[in-house]
Amino acid sequence: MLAIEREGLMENLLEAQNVKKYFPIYDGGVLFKKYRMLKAVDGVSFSVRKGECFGIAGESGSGKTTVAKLILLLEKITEGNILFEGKNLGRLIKQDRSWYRRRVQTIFQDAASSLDPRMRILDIVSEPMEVQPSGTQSKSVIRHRTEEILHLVGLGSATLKKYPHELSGGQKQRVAIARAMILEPSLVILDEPVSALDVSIRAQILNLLTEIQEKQRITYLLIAHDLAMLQNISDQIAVMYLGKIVEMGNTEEVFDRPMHPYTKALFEAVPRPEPGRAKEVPAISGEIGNPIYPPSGCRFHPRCKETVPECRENEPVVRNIGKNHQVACHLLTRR
Amino acid sequence: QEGSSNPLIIAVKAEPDTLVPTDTKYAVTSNPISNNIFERLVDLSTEGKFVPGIASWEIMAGGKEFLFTIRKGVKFHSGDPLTTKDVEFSHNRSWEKSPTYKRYLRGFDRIEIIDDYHCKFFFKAPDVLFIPTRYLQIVSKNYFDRVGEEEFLNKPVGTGPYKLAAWKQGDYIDIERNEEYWGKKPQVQKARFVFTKEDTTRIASLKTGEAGMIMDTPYPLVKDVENAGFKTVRLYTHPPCSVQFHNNNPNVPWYHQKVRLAIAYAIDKDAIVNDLFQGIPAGYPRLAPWELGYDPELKQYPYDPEKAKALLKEAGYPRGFEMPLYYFAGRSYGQKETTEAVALFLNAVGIRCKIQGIEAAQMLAKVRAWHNDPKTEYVGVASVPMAFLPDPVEAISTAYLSTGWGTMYFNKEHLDPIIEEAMVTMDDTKRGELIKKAIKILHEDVASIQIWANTSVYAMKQNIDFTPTLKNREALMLVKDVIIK
Amino acid sequence: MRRYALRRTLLGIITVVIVSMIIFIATRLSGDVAILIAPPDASDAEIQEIRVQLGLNKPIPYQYYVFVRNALKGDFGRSIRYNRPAIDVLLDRFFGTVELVGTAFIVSIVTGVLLGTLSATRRGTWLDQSGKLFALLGQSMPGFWVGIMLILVFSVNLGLLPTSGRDGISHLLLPSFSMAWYSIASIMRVTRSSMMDVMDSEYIKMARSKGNPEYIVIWKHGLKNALIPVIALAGVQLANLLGGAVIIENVFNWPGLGSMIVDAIYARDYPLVQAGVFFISIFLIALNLIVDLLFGFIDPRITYE
Amino acid sequence: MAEKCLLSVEDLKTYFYTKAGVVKAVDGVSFNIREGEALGLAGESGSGKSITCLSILRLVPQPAGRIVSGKIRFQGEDLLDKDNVEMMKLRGKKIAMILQDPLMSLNPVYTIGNQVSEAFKLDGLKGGIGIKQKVVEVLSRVKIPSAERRLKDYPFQFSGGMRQRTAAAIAIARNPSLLIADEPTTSLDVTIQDQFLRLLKEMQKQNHMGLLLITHDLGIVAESCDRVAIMYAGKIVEIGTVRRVYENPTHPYTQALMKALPKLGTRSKKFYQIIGEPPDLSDLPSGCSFHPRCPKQLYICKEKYPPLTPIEGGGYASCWLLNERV
Amino acid sequence: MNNMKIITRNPHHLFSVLKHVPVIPLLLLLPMIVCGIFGPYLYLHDPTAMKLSMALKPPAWVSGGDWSYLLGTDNMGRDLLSRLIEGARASLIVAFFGVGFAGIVGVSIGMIAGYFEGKIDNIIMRFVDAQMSIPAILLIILLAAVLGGGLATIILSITLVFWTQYARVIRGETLSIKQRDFVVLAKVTDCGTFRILRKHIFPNTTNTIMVLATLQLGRAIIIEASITFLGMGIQPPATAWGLIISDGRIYMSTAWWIPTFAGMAIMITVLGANLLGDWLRDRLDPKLRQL
Ligand SMILES: Nc1ncnc2c1ncn2[C@@H]1O[C@H](COP(=O)(O)OP(=O)(O)OP(=O)(O)O)[C@@H](O)[C@H]1O
Ligand SMILES: Nc1ncnc2c1ncn2[C@@H]1O[C@H](COP(=O)(O)OP(=O)(O)OP(=O)(O)O)[C@@H](O)[C@H]1O
Ligand SMILES: [Mg+2]
Ligand SMILES: [Mg+2]
Repeated sequence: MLAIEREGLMENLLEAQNVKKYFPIYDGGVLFKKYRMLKAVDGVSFSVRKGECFGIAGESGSGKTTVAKLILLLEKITEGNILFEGKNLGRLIKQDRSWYRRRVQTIFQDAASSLDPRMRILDIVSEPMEVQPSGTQSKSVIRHRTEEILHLVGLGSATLKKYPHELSGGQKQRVAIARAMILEPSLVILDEPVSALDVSIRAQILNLLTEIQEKQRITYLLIAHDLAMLQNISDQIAVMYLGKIVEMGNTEEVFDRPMHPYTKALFEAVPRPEPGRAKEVPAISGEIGNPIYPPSGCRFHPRCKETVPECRENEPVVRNIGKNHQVACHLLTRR
Repeated sequence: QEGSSNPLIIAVKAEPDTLVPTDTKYAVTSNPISNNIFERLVDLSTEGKFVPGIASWEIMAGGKEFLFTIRKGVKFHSGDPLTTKDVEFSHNRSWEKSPTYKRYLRGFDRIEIIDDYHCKFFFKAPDVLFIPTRYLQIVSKNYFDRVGEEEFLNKPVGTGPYKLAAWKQGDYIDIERNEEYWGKKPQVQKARFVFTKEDTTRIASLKTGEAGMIMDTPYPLVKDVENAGFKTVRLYTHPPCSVQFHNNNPNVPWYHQKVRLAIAYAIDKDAIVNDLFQGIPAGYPRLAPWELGYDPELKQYPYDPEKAKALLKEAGYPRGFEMPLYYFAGRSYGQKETTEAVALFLNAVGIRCKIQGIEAAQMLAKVRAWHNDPKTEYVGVASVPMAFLPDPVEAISTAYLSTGWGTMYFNKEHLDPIIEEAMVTMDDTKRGELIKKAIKILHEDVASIQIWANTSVYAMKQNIDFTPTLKNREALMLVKDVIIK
Repeated sequence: MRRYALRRTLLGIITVVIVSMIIFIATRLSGDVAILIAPPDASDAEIQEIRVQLGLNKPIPYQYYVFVRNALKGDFGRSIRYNRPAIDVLLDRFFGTVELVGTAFIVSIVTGVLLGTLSATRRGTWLDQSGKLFALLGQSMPGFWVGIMLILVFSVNLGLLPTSGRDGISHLLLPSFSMAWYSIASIMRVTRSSMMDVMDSEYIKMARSKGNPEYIVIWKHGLKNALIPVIALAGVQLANLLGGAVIIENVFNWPGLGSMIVDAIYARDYPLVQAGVFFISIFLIALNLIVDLLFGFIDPRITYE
Repeated sequence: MAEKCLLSVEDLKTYFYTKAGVVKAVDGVSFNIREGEALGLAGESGSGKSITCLSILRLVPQPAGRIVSGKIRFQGEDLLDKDNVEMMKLRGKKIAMILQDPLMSLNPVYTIGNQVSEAFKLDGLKGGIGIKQKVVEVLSRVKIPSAERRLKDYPFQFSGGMRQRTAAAIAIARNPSLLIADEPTTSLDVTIQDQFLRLLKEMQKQNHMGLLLITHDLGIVAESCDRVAIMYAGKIVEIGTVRRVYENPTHPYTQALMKALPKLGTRSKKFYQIIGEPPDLSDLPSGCSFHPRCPKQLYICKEKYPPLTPIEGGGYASCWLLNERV
Repeated sequence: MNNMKIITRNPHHLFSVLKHVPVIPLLLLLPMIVCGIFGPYLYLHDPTAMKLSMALKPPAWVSGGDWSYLLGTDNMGRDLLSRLIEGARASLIVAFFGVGFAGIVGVSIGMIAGYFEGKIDNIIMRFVDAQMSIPAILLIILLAAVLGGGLATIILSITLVFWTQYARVIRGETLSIKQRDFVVLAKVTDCGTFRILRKHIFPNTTNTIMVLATLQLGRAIIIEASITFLGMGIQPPATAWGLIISDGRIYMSTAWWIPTFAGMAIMITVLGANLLGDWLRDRLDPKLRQL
C-alpha cells in the first residue's frame, strides 16, 4: 500500500524488457540431434520497484520459475534485457556478477532440498558470507552475523550445530530465509515459499517474510499459485499464461476488476472456504497448452469462453487500462 | 582279449597346439598324443637303445653321412605308402617350421634321395646328435599334395599304430587303432585324451572313474591316489630342477665359487625331495645312471648348514647377503614350492632371498636381455634342459657352452673345448669320458645346484597295465604299450 | 522406439571400437611372442625374423589398421599357437562358453528373480531369511573354491555328478551352478529390494484398492516395475559370468573361450587373445544392446525422448 | 437425512510399530458416512488422514502397521472381521479409492487401456471388444478427449489432469458405493482442480456414492462436502456440517485454522498464526495433543484427553472448554 | 506432504549412523582387520618358518594334530594359522588400496562427467561402457600379463577395473544432486564450481561411496583370489588367501584344511564386508538398496 502512494518517488529496481527464454528440446536425429524450441518465456516485460512485493501468478508450466531463473542468472536469456539498478544483466562482467549475486537472493519452495543435508546450519547460513571475494571476514565475525540473522528468523543459537534433517519443515524454511537474508540483499525472489508447508506453519513464515521486508526494506518477487496469499501480500501482480503476461497491475486493482478472461477464470476456480457459495458454470475448460507448439494468436484462445475471430489470428498487445493496470486481450479493444 | 569298444580315457594336462609333428611349437604337449599317430625315423627300445622302426640306418664317413633304408610296405593312414619323398618332405617342413629342429641339425648340409627307399643325410661335421635326438618325424607328402595345407593340419595322418579319429577343440582327442599297422597290433582299440589342466580335477576324474588313466599326477597326491586304490607308475624324465646362477657379473657374491658352494651345502635337497615331494622325484646329482657319461662317484653336496656358514665367512660374507631368487611362474607343479623351500634354507644361513615369480613370456625376455649384460643379478630356480634328450651333449652344449642359450654359466677356458670336442666325437666311450669331464667341472665349480629331477607319475585303474620305460622319454604316452585286463 | 534402437546401436558400435583399441594395445604391451616361440638360443636376427613373419615389426597403429581391415572381413588373423585361423579356434570353443554361461545366466535370472520376489513379498518369514542367507553366502565365496568344493562333495565323495568335460546336462550342473551362485545372489538381492520399493509405491496401493488378487498385484503390477533395475544388473552379471567362466572352465575342464583366452595370454598368442576378448566383448555389447531395447519394452518412458 | 448409514468407523486405532517407537497414526477415530453423502477429512500433514482411509480398505502398510482396535462397519458388516479374499472382492467393487499423486498412482509400465480394463476383468468379463467399449465409455465419462485413440498410451503420455481423471475412471468403473479420495487434487493446478472436483461431485451424484474426501485445503471441503471432520494428531477434534464448522468453529484448533487461512478478497500483510509445530505421533504431548499450541489451554488440558462433546448446531468437538461450558 | 516420505528420504549422516554398531559384520571383519594390521604380533610361528618334517599336520583337534599348530600346517610345514593371519594383510591391502584408488579415480571422474555433462561426459561414459564390456577378470589377466604379477599389479588392475562402477554410480548421483535446490542456491550465492563439487556434491555422495566401497571390498578380495588362483596374481614369498588356496588346492583330499580354512577366511571376510555394506546402505540411504 505504501508503495502505491509513493509511486512517483520510487525507482525501478528491476526491469524486464521483452524477455524470452527458449529451451532446445531434443527432437530426433541419431547422429546429429535435431531440436525444437520450447518457449518457456516468450516476451515478458515488467518492472519491479524498490521495496515493493511483486507477485507472479499462473498455472504450472506458465514460465514463472523460468523468469526467476533468468533473473538469478541460472539460465541465459534468449532475447530481451533484464536491468537491475539500470545495469543490463546480459552484460555483467565478472566483478559485477558477484556484486549482483550479493544483491539478489532467492528462497525456493522445498526447504528440505534447498539445504545441503551434509552441512550444519551454521555453514549453510554463513556460506554466502564465506564465498565473498572482498576480504574474507574472520570466523568470529561470520559466526556472530549468523547468530544474529538466525535470531531474526526466530531460531536460537542451538540450531547452529544442527543438521537440516534435525529440523522441522518450518524451521528449515526459516533457515533458508536466514541464508537468503544474511548479505542484506536488495531483491529476494520467493518461488512458492510456503506451498510445501502445512497450513498452520504457512502463516508463521509469511509473517516472518513481511516482517523482514518491512525492517530491511527489501524488494520481493513472489511467485505463487495461491491467489489468496498473493492478494494479501503483493503490491503488484502479474498473471502469466504460457510464457506470457496476460494481465498485470496493482494487486487491488487486478483483483477487484480482473479484465482478462483467464484471470477471471483463475479467480473463479480457487476454492474458497465459504460454504454454500454458489459457483458458476465451470470456470475454465481444457488444460494449459504445450509450450513447444503454442496456440496461434492469443495463447489462451482454445480455453477461452469469449473468443472472437481475432483471437485465433493475432497476438493481443498489452494495453494500459487505468493508471496501473495492463491487459493483453482482444476483447478490450473491441469494447 | 581284444580291447573293449569303450575308449580308454587318458587325462592329460594340456591340449597340443597341433598334432603334426613337423609343425609343433610345444612338443611337450603334442608328443603324448602325436607319437601314437606319427613315427620317427629312429625308434627306441625299452632300454633306451636306438633301434630300427620304419627305417634302419647306417652311419658313414665318421658321422658325417647317414644312410636310411625305409621299411617297405609301411602305409600312412591315408593309404599313401611311405617313401623317401616323405622323409625329404618332412625334413624340409620341419626345417622351415621348427626353429628347434633347425638348431638340432646345426651341421646339416643336404639330403640326397637315392631311390624310394633309400636316402642319405649329409653333415658338414660329424653329428653325434642326429640319431639320438630322433627329432625327425615323418608326415606324408602325397597326402599334403592331395589335400592341401588346411586339411593336412586338421586331419593329420601318420604311419603310427593309431590314427586320429576326432579332435574336439579344448575337450578331447580320439584316436583309434590303425588296423593296417606294420608292426605289432596294439591291444587297445580306442583311446581318448582329455585335457584337464586343473590338477585337482584331473585326479578327481580318475577317482570318479571318468578317466582310466591320468598323466602328471602331482607328487603330493601320489600317495592319495594309491590309497584310493589306483595304480601308479613313474617315468624318470629329466629336466632337473636346479638353482642356477648368472656368473657374468663379478660384483655379486655368487660370482665366487665359495659362495655357490656354500649355497649348495645350505640346501637340504633330500628334505625337499622326501618331505616336500614325498620322495617321488629322483634326486640325481647330475646325470641319470643310464646316461652316457654317468659318474657313480659324483655325489650331491650334502646338507651342512654349518659348513655353508663357514664357507660364507671365508668368502667374506659372515653376515650373509641379499639375493634375488627368480622362478618361472606358471602352472607346472613344483617350481614354486622348490623356490620357497630353497629360500627358507638359504635364509637360515643368512642369505636373504627375494623371491620373484615371473611369468614365462616375461622371464624369457629378461633372460635374453641378461645374456650378455655384466650387471645382471640373477639367481633362479629353473629347469635347464639337462639330459632331457638321449645324449647329454645336447643339454650341456645348449646350457653351458658360452654361445649357448640365455646361459648363466660361462667357462670359456676349460669347459668350452671339452664340450666342443664331445660334439664331434662319434665314439660313445670317448664321448662318455668327455661328458664325465665336463660334468665334473660343472659340479666342482657349482655351476648349478641340482635339486630334483622331473618324474612323471601315471596313475591308472587297477585293470590297466602300462609301464613307462626309457622309450617313453619324449613320447611320454604310447597307447600301444597299454594292456587292459 | 526405432530411433532409440538406432541410437543405442550407434553407441554400441562406438563401444566396440574403443574395446578393440583397448584390447589391441594391451596385447601388444603384454610381451613379445617371438621370444616365447623362438628356441632359447635363437639369435636376435632369428627373433626379428619371427616378428616379421607375424607382422609384429610394423608400428602399432599400422598393425591396428591391418587388424581392423581384416576383422571387418571376418578375418582375425591366424592363431600363432594353433596355426589355424583364430576365428576357427574360437568358434570351436565359443559354443561351449555359450552353453555354460547361457545356462548359468538363465538359471541366475530365473532363480534370482523368483527367490527375490518371494523373499520380498514374504518379508521376515523363514523363506525370506534363508533366501537372504543363500544370497549372502553366494556373494562371499570365490567361484573357483565353490567349484573345487562341489567336485569334492558331489563327484568324489558322493559320486553323483561328473567332474569335468562337456557332455550333456550332468556335466553342466556343477560348473554352471558354481558360476551362477554369485549372480543368483546379486539378482536376488536386487530383485528383493527393488520389489520392496515397488510394493511400497502408490500404484501398488492403487492396484490393491482396485480389488486385484495378490498374485496379480505382485506378478503383474509389481514385478514388471521391479525388473527395471534387475535388467540393468543383468548386463553386469553377464559380464561377471563371462569373467567367471575364465576360471570355472579351468576348474571343470570345460572347453570354452575363457580357458582358451587364458592359455592364449600365457602363450602371447595375440591374434587369438584379440579375437577371443573381442568376441566376448561384442557378445556382451550385443546382449547389452538387447537389454537396452528390452528396457524400452518394459519401461515405455525410456524410448520416449 | 433419512439416508442409511453407509460406513461407520468406531474408535479406530491404527499404530505403526517402528524401531523408534509406536506411532499412533490413527488413535481412536470415529465417524460415519451416509449413502450419497460427502464427508471431508481435513487436517495437517501427518495427522493420520491417509492411514485412516487405508485402514478402511485394510491396506495399512505391512508389516509395521496394524489396526489395533475399533470397528469399521460397511453396509452393516464389520470389515475387520472379513478375511483377505472377502476384502479383495470388496475393494474396487464396493469401496474404491483415488490417491493423491496422479503420476504415481498409475502403473507406469502398463497402458491406460490395460489398467482401466483390469477393473472390468475383475468383474468376470473376458477380454475383447466388450471390455474395450466399456473402457472407452468410462474414460469418456471422466471427459478424456478421444478416449478410444488413447487407450494404447502410457500414463506418462497423459497430462496430470488426465491421469487423475483416469484414476477416477478406474475408481468409478464398477460403480462402488463408497469412494475414498485421498488428496486427489494436491498436485493439480487450480483450474484443473476445479474441473476435477466438479467431475467428482457429478459422479457422486450420478452413482449416489458416499464420498470420503481427504484434503488439507479447507476451501475444497467447503465446496465439495456436506460434512467435515478435522483431524489433529491421529484424532478427530471436531466434526459437523460444513456450514456449522466454518461459520461457527468450536475447537480452538479449528478456529485457528479458519483464521490462519489467507482469504481472497482481503488484504492484510499480517496473518493469524498458530504457534509451535505439529506434534510427533510417536511422542505425543500428554492430555490434549493440541494443548501446547492452544491459546486457550486449561490445566486439565495437560492431563486428560477431552471427550467428544456434542455441539449445538450439530456435530461434535473434543475440547475441555466445551465441557466446562456444559 | 507425506511425513513418512520425508523421513525415509532424509539421508542419514555418516557420523550419526556410525554411532550405532553393526555387531555381526564387525564380529566377522574385526578379527581379519586386526590380523591384517597386527599380524606380526599375533602369530605363534613365523609364517615363513618351514619345517619340512612337520609338513601337512592336521588341525589340532584331528588325530595326529598338534596343539601348537592350531589349524595344522601346510605342505612346507608352515603353521597354517600364522599364514592365514599373514595372508589377511595381502588380501586387505589389495582390497583397501584397490578399492580406495578406484574410488578416488572413479569418484572424481564420475563427478566431473555428471557435473559438466556434454562432451566430456559422453567421452568418459563411452570409455566406461567399453571397459565394462570386457569382463573384469579377463581385463585383469591381460593387465597382469602386461605388468607382471604381484601385489602392486593387482592393486593397479583392481583400480583400473573398479573405477568404472564408481564413475557410473557417482555420475548418476551427481546428475541428480546437481538438480537439487541447494546446489542451485550455491550457484546463486556465487560459489565457484570447485567449491560446489567439493562442498556440496562430494559430501552428498559419501554415503553412496561408502556403501559401494564396502560392497566392492568383498569383490576385490574375490577377484584377487581368483587371479592368484590362475597363477597371475600374488607370488610368494608374499602370502595371500588366494595363494594358499591356489597352492593348497591339490591337497583338497589329503590335507583338506589348507584350502578349506583359506576359503573360509575369504568367505568370512567377504561376508563381513558385504554385511557391513548392507548395513550401511540400509542405514544411510535405503534408496541405495539397488547397488
Ligand atoms: N531446463 C529446462 N529445459 C527444458 N524445458 C524447461 C526447462 N525448465 C523449464 N522448462 C519448461 O518451461 C516451461 C515453464 O517452466 P517453469 O518451471 O518456468 O514453469 P512454472 O510456471 O514455474 O511452473 P510451476 O508452477 O509448476 O513451478 C515448462 O513447460 C517447463 O517444462
Ligand atoms: N509405514 C509407516 N511406518 C511408520 N509410520 C508411518 C507409516 N506410514 C505413516 N506413518 C505415520 O503415520 C502418521 C499418519 O500418516 P498419514 O499418511 O495418515 O498422514 P496424512 O494425514 O495423510 O498426511 P498427509 O497430509 O501428509 O498425507 C504420520 O505421522 C506418519 O509418520
Ligand atoms: Mg515453478
Ligand atoms: Mg496422506
